[in-house]
Amino acid sequence: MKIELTRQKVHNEFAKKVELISGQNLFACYQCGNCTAGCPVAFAMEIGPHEVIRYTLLGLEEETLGVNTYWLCASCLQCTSRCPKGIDIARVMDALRMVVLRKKERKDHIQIPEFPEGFLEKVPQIAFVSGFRKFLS
Amino acid sequence: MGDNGVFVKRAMVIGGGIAGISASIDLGNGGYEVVLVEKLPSIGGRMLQLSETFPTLDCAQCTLTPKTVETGQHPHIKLLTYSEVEQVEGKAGDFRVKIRRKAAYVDWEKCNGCGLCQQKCPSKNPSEFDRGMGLGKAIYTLSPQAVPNKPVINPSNCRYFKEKKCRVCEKICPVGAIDYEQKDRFVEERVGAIITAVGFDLIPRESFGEYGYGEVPDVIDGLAFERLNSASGPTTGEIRRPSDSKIPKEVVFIQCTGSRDPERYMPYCSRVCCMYTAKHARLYKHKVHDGQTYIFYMDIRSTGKGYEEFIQQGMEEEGILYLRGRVSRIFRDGEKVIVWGVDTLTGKKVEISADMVVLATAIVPQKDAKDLAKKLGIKTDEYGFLTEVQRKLRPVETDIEGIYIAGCAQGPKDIADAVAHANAAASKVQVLFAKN
Amino acid sequence: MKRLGVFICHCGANIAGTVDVKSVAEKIGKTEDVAHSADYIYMCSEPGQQIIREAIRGKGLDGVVVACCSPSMHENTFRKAVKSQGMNPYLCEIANIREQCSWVHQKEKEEATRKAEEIIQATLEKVRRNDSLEAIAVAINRRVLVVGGGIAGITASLDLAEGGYEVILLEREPALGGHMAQLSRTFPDLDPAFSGLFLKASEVERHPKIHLHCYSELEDVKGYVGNFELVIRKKATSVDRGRCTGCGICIENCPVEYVSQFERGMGIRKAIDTLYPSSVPNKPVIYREHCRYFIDGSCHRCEEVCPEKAIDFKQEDERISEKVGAVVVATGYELYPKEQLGEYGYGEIPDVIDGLGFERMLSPNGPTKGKIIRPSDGKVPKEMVFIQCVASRDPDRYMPYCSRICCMVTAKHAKIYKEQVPDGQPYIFYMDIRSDCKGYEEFLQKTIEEKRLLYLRGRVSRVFQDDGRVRVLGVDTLTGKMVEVAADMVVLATAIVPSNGVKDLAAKLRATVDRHGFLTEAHIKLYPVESSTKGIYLAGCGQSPKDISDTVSQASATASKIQALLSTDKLLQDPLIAFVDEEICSGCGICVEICPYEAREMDPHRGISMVHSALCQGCGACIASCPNNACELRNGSASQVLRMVDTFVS
Amino acid sequence: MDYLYFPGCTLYTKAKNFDQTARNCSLLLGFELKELKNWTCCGATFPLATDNIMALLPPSRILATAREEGTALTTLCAICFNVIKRTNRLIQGDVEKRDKINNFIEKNYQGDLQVLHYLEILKKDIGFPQLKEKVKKPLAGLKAAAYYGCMLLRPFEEMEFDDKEKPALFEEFLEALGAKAIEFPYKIECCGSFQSVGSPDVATECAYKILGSAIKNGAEAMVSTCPMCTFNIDHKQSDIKQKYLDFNPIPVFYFTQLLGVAMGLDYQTLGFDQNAVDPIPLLKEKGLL
Repeated sequence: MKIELTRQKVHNEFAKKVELISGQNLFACYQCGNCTAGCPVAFAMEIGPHEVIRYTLLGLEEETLGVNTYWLCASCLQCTSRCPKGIDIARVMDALRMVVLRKKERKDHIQIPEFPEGFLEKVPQIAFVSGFRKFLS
Repeated sequence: MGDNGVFVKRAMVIGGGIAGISASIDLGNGGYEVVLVEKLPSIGGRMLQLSETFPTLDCAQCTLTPKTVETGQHPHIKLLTYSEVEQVEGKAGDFRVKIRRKAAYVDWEKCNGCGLCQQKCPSKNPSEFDRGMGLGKAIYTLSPQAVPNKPVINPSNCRYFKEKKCRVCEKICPVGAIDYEQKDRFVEERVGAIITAVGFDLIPRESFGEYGYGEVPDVIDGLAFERLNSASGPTTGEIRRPSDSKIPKEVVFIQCTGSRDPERYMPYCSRVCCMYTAKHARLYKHKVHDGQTYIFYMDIRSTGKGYEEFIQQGMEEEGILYLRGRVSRIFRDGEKVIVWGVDTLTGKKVEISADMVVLATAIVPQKDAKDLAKKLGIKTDEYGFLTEVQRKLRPVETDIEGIYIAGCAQGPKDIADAVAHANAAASKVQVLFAKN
Repeated sequence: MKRLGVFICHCGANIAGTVDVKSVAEKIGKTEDVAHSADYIYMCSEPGQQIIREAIRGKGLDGVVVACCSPSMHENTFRKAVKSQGMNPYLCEIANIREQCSWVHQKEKEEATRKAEEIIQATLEKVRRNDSLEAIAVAINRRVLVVGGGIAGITASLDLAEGGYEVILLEREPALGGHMAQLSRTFPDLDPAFSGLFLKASEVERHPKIHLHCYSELEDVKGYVGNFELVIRKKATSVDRGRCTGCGICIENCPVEYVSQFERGMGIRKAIDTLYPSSVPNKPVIYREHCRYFIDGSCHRCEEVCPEKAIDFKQEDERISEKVGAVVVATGYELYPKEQLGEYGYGEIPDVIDGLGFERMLSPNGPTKGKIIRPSDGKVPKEMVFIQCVASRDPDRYMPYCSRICCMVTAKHAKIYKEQVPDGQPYIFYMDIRSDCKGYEEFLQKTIEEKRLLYLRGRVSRVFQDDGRVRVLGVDTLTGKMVEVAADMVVLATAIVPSNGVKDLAAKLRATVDRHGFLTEAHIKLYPVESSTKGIYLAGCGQSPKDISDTVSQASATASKIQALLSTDKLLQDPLIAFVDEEICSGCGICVEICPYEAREMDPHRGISMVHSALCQGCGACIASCPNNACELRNGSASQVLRMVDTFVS
Repeated sequence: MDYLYFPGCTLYTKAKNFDQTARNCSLLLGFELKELKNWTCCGATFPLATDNIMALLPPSRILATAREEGTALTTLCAICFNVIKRTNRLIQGDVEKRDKINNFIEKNYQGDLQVLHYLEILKKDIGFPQLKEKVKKPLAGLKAAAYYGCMLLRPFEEMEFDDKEKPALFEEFLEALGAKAIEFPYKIECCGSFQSVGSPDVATECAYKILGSAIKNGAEAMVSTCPMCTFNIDHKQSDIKQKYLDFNPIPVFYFTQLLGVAMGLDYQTLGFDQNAVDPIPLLKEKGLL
């Protein structure tokens, strides 16, 4: 519930990595919440996209990576098209996925063996190719 | 210098809104002759369209009418309404300005403003003055107490001009003032200084795709709400929604529509919307006690005298719900208008099925501001606001001696600042005349 | 018997919505001396006035009652209309049937209609006994007093002087500039504040038409618009300003040093010193409370070293009297004292300074020559906290209003800080960012993005010293997290309050102030620069907090109003003033003391009280106090009033 | 005029009917879809991470090989169109990445290939009025809701396909076929895309909102241009039915299937067997089969 801020915390590694991978300047975000307002899957998210950006900016790595927000993002770019400050929030969500997937533990977000019966035959390859790119390390 | 090198101590004010009026009255009281050029048929500008003004909620008509009447009757002020500046030549002390007096198709000398033609005119079209909230006649004056109280015919709405039928106004006019053959006339005025107070416009709500491109009838802009709320407006002050004129019980107000949006619309803040939206919400609550108002905002900007207290009073006493966040989308769903917003303070996505939505759209310069500036030879910024020579210490002067700017033509500001700004311009003119 | 006309206004639905105007007009029309009775939707509009003008010409009326809104709205509109037909304007009276009838009785329509009729009948009673009066022409003095030598006073004085009027500029401090002289750079373009100010101030110093009185205050004011009599107290500077060349030798040699208020407690001044380095005028002043000569007579150093022999310890305060036609009040502002802010350390934490303190630190001629250091140990602060809305927007503890400029000042401070200390981190605790003027929002967003300023939306509850650092307990409402910063330095954006002494200055000028001490304007929207007292004009932060460009606009606006006022040689005043019935007056003199405008005088030869027609404002105090009713108000005599009352009660 | 054509892997298998109907309709409309000689999968998502050059290689290879065979390449699937067009834009704009890609795939592609969607050909080259004349069986009375999804429209500056808030191309196409195009607000919202692999129930929710909104506005059928969206809003209707009992499914067509019906293609080529919700009863009811 409480955080201590120092300039190292503000210029933390986590935020820098996310900014590098996504190519976005998180300081430009003035927390207007337009992205959360327009996100079609926000209803299922523990915290909204604008809060994820805020948490990242403040260097709260565990809390940011602990939520399902960036795993639920379907890269539909509705947020990016409406951001008044021109931040590409979809890229930030992708960057967060990359941060987790590129970690040493190489932990995948989905386990293929756990797919239900007949799932592989039913679902088109597009879903697998894009899904595996987004969820497998 | 005039013909014989004399410095012409006569001023021209372009734009008859509250800024133009204030500057003209000051110059008139200072003993100088003023030519006030106004594009619309009568003076008063945007303030004419307002119902009440913040923060005192006194009615705009009552505070404006004494000023317009004073301007109309002022011995030193010559009114050239329904006219536009065509061409400007010369320099300080000797500007020759060519003015186009648009054809009103009514002979203003004969007309005594009895208003019969306006009653009898059969044509009904959405009136631009009422922002489409009500229907206006083809022959019209902007308001019953217009100054000058002379009607004009709008050819694009008039049945005679469109289908060569009707001519009711000509038949009914007791003094035979209607003249369909009237052409634009050109006059030239010789003046020593010019104050440009051409005011502002609003970004049309049709430019917002995410809010329905202006096709959702119950999504209106701030000025339209003013017309709904105005006693002399189309609904005589009752808040009724345009689609089915029912009284809305859930009204959503959205701030920063098109403002503070560098990526897609205007990057600047339009400065007055926080205040007039709070005013709208309070006036709505005064009229619809069981209604609920929501205001989506990012930062509330109430910096003038008594403004912050006005906002806090609105929140506390009238139960206006301020939600900090932008609205991403508005669409119509049967009777209701669905609003997808957010409250960033709770981080929750907020969906409201409202009856009516009022957009506080961005203030932009008048469409013809840029080429008027070209005619005068003064600079504008990329949006078309006139550029002052020094932001801090010389806010009303331009880099051409003798040409000054006043009011929202320089940048969005409220009535109090526009009046002070206009008076400052009048002071510079009086100084210029006194020195020569 | 007079031929009277009655004109009733619908005022759209405001009156006609409640009062049955047609029936009232008809009933009034039957009164025998009412020759004409009419109604119209907007009597104040052009066609409305046309009806009145034609009725006067057509029916030869010699008295008019207009039943409409409050007289303060359109009384002189209708009096002008009546005058244009040759009728004496004071034979036209207003019956207020809107504010005093239709608006307050919206639910009782019949009674409201009857009451409207009675109000009109009462006003007719008054008009029947009104006499024709002529406005009083008063000579005008074409000089102007400007109180306050900040950017507002400077701008107003320059405009007026350039417009050809003599200006008397009073400044309480020894030099011009006000708070702008303390600033380093101005937002949003970050040009140096001092250069622009220095240019204007020297223009004022050199201008032939501006009589500059520094280190002086306004002691007393009498009179009315067009004819104010002032007494100015020029405090003794103990330096002969004529001889002094501003060489500064005395300052170097003066042994006494004390903490300077101008430097916000971070710099020192000598007992003899100028307000700030290269001040305008560049003449020093001896501060007697610090000077050893005045304390115990133990030092003459400045007198000894002064090459021009300009030091004059014997100099006394001087009083000058002046006559002016108008007064501009440009008294500026002060910051809410940080010593009264308990939660921010009562001003005892050295590293917690206020906005102007930081400005002094950033100024090249400031105590640290522009270098940002911690006042406690001189180190460069790396953790820098800025707190907005300190004592502003805080209705029940401090000031309820917003001080308007602190958001931009803080953004400017954070930007300059980041330029000077690239590896430092500024945190800005805010509630709403208010960057609404031209170019401000763009400046702010660009600064935040480029300088990577961390804006934390939330207030700071407490600041306290904690092992050499300043612990800041704040919150970020956007993540809902409590936020704690161990800051090296804290800058408070404290509230703007009126400068001290404004309340009694306003009392002298009979101008009104609001409960915070800001001067009240006549109308917030339409007359923002005029005070409710005629002839007094307001400019700058004395009226309400505003930034430099708005202050300059307002200052020029006052200049415009005054140039218009003084352009005519005669000033017309309402003749509705008191007069004395010389047979009854016993010369007791009660009215002389009671008159708030000093408009009554005893005629020594005849022993009767007299009225100064120009001074009297018709307030009626003398009439009420006169023991034998010798005093009456023109067109407002007791008999008229009693007759009006009768129409209501009978 | 013939067009280089990139079918994409799904159009070879699970969306065969989409590919078949397109090829045959083109012939009837007087142009031919010349399939690219050797092509690989387009990568199915445009890499959003700026340092992910690897993911750019498949679409770049397609662009380079297509450029060797012609000046314009057309696709049917919205996702292939998005990935290839955005990669093309990136190569045009970013010289440094272009050189890196070129030296990796050993090609010298300069970004000068035109990437078109099949609908753009129908509108710009054929023209909807001409298309209207060529229609043999107008789909009179068929209330169809056009579903754009995300990849065709966004990001707006790069795709430049149609208006990002209120696109109209699809509706014009349906009107040209004589059908009644149904406007519904969710036509630009996301179908859940690859979440059907990550969090299937969230994708179901998204699909339900889209279908619900279309039905509420009077739609009898949906039209899509992307196998991913079609899977989510067609095949998932059975899951939706289980969760929302009062939901009654509606058929989902590829736009080329409707074109085929209008052009009188035979039943076999229309490939309705691959549609999850059987469209035949509706078509029969409208007298189109």
